[in-house]
Amino acid sequence: MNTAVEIAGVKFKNPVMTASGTFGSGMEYVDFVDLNKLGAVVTKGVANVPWPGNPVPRVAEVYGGMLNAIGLQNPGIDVFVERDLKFLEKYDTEVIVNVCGKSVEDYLEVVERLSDEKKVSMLEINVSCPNVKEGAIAFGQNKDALFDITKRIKEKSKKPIIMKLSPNVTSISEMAKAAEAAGADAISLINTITGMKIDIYKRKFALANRTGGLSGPAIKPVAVRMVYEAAHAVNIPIIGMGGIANAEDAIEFIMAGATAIAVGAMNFHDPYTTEKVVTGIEEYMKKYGVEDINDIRGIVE
Amino acid sequence: MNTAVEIAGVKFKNPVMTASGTFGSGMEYVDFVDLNKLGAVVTKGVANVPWPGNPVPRVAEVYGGMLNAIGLQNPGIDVFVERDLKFLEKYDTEVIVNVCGKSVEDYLEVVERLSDEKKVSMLEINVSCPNVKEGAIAFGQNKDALFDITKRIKEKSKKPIIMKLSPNVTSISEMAKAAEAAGADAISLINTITGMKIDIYKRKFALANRTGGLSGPAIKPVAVRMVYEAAHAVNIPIIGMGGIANAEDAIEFIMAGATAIAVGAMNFHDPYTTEKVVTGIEEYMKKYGVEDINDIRGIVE
Amino acid sequence: MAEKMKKAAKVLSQKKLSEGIFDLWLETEIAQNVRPGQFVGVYPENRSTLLPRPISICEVDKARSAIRLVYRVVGSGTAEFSKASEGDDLMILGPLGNGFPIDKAAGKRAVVIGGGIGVPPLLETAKRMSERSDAEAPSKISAVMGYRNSDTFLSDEFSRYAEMHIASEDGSVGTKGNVIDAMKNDNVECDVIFACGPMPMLKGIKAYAESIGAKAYLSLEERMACGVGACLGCVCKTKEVDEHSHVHNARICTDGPVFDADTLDL
Amino acid sequence: MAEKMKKAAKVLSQKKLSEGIFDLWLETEIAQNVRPGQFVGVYPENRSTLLPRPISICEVDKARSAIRLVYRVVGSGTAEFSKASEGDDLMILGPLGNGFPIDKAAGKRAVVIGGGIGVPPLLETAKRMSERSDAEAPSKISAVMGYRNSDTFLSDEFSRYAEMHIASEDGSVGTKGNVIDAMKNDNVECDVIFACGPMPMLKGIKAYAESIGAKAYLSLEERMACGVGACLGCVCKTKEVDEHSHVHNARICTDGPVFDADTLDL
Ligand SMILES: Cc1cc2nc3c(=O)[nH]c(=O)nc-3n(C[C@H](O)[C@H](O)[C@H](O)COP(=O)(O)OP(=O)(O)OC[C@H]3O[C@@H](n4cnc5c(N)ncnc54)[C@H](O)[C@@H]3O)c2cc1C
Ligand SMILES: Cc1cc2nc3c(=O)[nH]c(=O)nc-3n(C[C@H](O)[C@H](O)[C@H](O)COP(=O)(O)OP(=O)(O)OC[C@H]3O[C@@H](n4cnc5c(N)ncnc54)[C@H](O)[C@@H]3O)c2cc1C
Ligand SMILES: Cc1cc2nc3c(=O)[nH]c(=O)nc-3n(C[C@H](O)[C@H](O)[C@H](O)COP(=O)(O)O)c2cc1C
Ligand SMILES: Cc1cc2nc3c(=O)[nH]c(=O)nc-3n(C[C@H](O)[C@H](O)[C@H](O)COP(=O)(O)O)c2cc1C
Ligand code: FES
Ligand code: FES
Repeated sequence: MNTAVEIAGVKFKNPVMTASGTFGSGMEYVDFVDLNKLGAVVTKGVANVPWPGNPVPRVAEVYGGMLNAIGLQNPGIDVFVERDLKFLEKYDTEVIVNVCGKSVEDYLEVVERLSDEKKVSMLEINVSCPNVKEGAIAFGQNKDALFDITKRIKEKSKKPIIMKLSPNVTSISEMAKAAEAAGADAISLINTITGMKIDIYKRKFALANRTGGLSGPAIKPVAVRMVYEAAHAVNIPIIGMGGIANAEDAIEFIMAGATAIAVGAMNFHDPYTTEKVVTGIEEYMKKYGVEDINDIRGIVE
Repeated sequence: MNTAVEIAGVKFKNPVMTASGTFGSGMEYVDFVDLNKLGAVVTKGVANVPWPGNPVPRVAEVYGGMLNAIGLQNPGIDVFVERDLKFLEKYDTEVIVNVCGKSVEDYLEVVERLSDEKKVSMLEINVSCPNVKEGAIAFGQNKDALFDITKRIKEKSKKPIIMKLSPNVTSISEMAKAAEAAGADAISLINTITGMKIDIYKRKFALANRTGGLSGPAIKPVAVRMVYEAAHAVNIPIIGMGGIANAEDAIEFIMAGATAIAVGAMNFHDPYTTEKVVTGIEEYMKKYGVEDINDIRGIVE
Repeated sequence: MAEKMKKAAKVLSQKKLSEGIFDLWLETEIAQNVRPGQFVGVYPENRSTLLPRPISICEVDKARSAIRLVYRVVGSGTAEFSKASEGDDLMILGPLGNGFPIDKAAGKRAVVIGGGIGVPPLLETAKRMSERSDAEAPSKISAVMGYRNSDTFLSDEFSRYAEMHIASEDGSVGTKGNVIDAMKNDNVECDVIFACGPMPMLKGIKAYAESIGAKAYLSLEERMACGVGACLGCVCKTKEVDEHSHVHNARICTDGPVFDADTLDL
Repeated sequence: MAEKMKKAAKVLSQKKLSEGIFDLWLETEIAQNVRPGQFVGVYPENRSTLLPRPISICEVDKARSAIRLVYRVVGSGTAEFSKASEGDDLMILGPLGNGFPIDKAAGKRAVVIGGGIGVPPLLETAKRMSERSDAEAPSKISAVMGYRNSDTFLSDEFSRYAEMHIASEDGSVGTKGNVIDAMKNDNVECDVIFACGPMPMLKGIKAYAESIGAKAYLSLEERMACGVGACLGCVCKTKEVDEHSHVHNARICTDGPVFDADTLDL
């Protein structure tokens, strides 16, 4: 039975990853999960310099999910390399570093800084965070800007590049095509969908930032649809995410066309989720006679 | 205490409406709800001729909501006027007719046909149904097309026009502005968000149409955010909907900027929802000393 | 037609009938006005699942104001219901649908045919026919029940009201094969059929009825959202333009679930 | 630090302590390794709400392997918990956070201060200090509890471990006013403060502690998602660049909930 998948020449022992920003750098989940069991750890977004993020409240629970407006708080690339990457070196799992920035130059600085880090398998470029005012999302909602930043990053990066797409667009196919045309090695989707919650008793927004990104099971049907559309629009591999809670959800994304999948908000509901998804996929394969996980990718047409 | 609201000169006894397509023409809910208590009955989309709709399965349950791909099955405008409109004449409530079409001409035919129908207070133009291949959604995802169809309908219609917007767009503000610029009297949002569900055991799409529109509590945060954005982009009134299950949800939409609200999928969970929302709003107003429902509209800035 | 309502119903009893199949009695005023073949929508408590689960009424006990549901556990909703026990409340919506037109069987040889989890609604159907006064009663009532194997749940109860015939896929009980095989094999006399079960069975019955010149009334299944005819989610294809929809579609939840086979385009 | 886990905990008992406030004992192995001021995340069953509810550990009974939670019903999660009864399971995540550094009170005059639903975690704090051997024990333990009115839940239990002082907003018990008013009014001797309660109270305590040259350790609250330091949802502002975040932010769930007041920018 084979659960290994390959993306841009990188081999992952299974298709299960952590969704950026929901798993720290893995450190916070070692009491619950054996990181060696995961296909990859995808780290929280990191910028060229430390970012303080948004004011609190930054998170709010909603029906079947949550809103977040963390605002990409991060300690900056130097601390990240010294501490988080060093921590991850102990583990036999692939590491994908999620990169954020306010300008193309910000992104390029981080990309170059990571190009020679051995432990880093791929870079995931976050051009889709709805919670920071400058940059970021702008690249993710305009196909020309997306093409441009992808191209510039590809020129500089020695690591394969995953472009992380925003669902807050009219056509995900067009965005996926733009990323592919500019040379992206893979795409990941979906980032959060912009939402809002109002406390009618306090007459205030639940989040200091007013809007936040919706994630969790509530968004799964939208995510599956976008993975399917993207898979039919491009030939590069897709990493699917959005509301994955268990192995069945993971397989749904794979059948829609994803090569790998990531678990996000559901880590908060059950910190064991990622490992359970790994085991659950194996059980499904055994039970239904799937020899190779790659055989069911995109099987529902 | 005043719960009445006004949109384009039409006075509604309260802000609670039914979301098109979830309440038939009211007939199917008379065992549960006194239609006289509602602000308005918004009918299922009607076209110039009967439409058979999509193959089954047309509905699928998902976490916190459902997908539908009815495909705008309807008996055509003639039967609608003879039967449904006649039925509604018995009730002391405003009637908003939801209009669909495949071409601008289709829409215009229905609009003209209804222009002299006394019982019809307003027309809601559905340019956002994601479940029909031709027309419809195309108008709702391109601001020039939206402007054009709105303008042409306004030229012909003797009734005030509500443009119903699709959430499947990059910028809801731009779409709202286009509708306003073309003369729309009001806008309503959101229609469903395109989603997909795959049955991993049958290896089939849950819906024959593959994709369907996501509705229910799962989409509420997205809907509230879009109502807020639209309310800050235009000066025409907004009818808000998306996952409303109770009076608290309704008030959340009103505080985000909606003049009226509509209950959709939650009618299926609880057929009494609309009336309960009417009562619940009154209770909230009493308890928190709100004299006029119009006083809390858009109060959270 | 009885007024529809959504109300809490009290669990009077629940027991496991056979592997994965549960037998539930609910106290509800809906019981006072039910026709055989009608169904209710049962709502899970689990707040992530919002739609009612359509379940046929298997039997009615007016005296206790009770209805009986017999259902198979297939997903999260039915799994939850199976855990309810005496005294618990379940929210139900009903009565829904039209039911079997048993008056069409007056003086005729009636056959109720059930396949798998389509068996339950035919119990009340057979019972009601058997209780009719002579003038309205069928001249004969037969029951043909199709099962996968020897787990012939409910079949013993049918024998009170009808002449029993069984088909099993594995041949462990009755005729090996499907319900049509059993009909042929046992020479079941037949003018009017009332049937519920999987689509291939219903298609077979429609063809068989045509071939022997019998009338067939078929109870269909489809995914539902509202259950009351408003959403147009649950349609089936009709031969002629349907009176309500004005297209070749009828709503199973409201115009059905039982249809005259002649009107259907299966 | 004790390993974190998510596990089912059995309800040993639950009772209503006063209006809207519940007193719950849970059997869990987490009890073996808990520090006062730590908390757990309690998960509602309701599947539309997915995040754990942070609730402080009010008391620990190692012998029974049990922790006590005292909480106010404010929303759907706590409403659900309040319905749990003996033998039920609740899923909990813990132990979370750092807890109060009671060793800082060795030989000093310690004051535990609680406001409203901030009172519970100080019970175990006072108890642990009172149980310390002479060398590590505070020279004196006082408790100052602030309430809205005469509903002074838990205060009787504090008097076992500490000299009691009460403030009530409406003046019905103790000093009319807030906890600082009570401290001043009763001349509470104070070198080290451990406090939990609403933000205005904590701000007041920080200022008061500075004014009298006492140390204060404050337990903060914020909306949380993960509870384990991963999501960066629950931060508070720090005076200096935080060691973990490298910005002026610390994670309340992991670096707190208890902070040295001097390090905070409230
Ligand atoms: C008119 C009618 C009468 C029925 N009578 C019975 C009966 O007497 N006994 C019995 O065991 N079953 C009956 N069924 C099937 C029953 O409705 C489904 O098994 C049940 O809805 C499954 O719910 P779940 O939550 O366990 O499954 P899930 O698969 O978790 O349900 C997910 C969604 O799909 C729907 N769904 C799943 N299977 C079906 C199905 N076969 N038909 C319609 N909707 C489905 C559910 O209602 C729910 O909305 C009937 C169906 C219909 C339409
Ligand atoms: C470290 C810490 C310790 C706490 N200890 C206690 C305690 O011992 N006793 C007690 O009664 N309460 C305590 N609280 C507050 C308690 O967490 C909330 O009252 C509870 O989460 C409300 O949940 P709900 O589902 O009933 O309310 P809802 O309003 O329905 O909850 C919706 C969401 O908001 C969150 N939320 C609501 N209020 C708060 C709040 N005040 N703080 C953080 N999150 C909140 C919930 O966790 C949930 O995610 C503590 C909070 C923190 C952060
Ligand atoms: C608290 C939180 C923080 C996140 N931070 C990031 C981030 O730093 N970079 C990024 O690309 N995505 C970030 N995301 C988005 C997730 O990686 C993921 O795309 C999204 O949450 C959808 O998956 P889910 O529904 O499984 O959570 C964050 C999500 C959450 C909930
Ligand atoms: C079964 C179904 C049918 C619908 N049909 C229509 C329609 O005919 N015209 C239309 O404009 N919107 C239609 N809608 C969209 C709803 O009116 C509403 O915009 C959407 O469902 C979001 O609201 P909700 O989450 O409360 O359901 C339909 C929705 C559902 C669930
Ligand atoms: S389920 Fe809505 S029309 Fe039948
Ligand atoms: S709640 Fe996630 S970091 Fe504290």
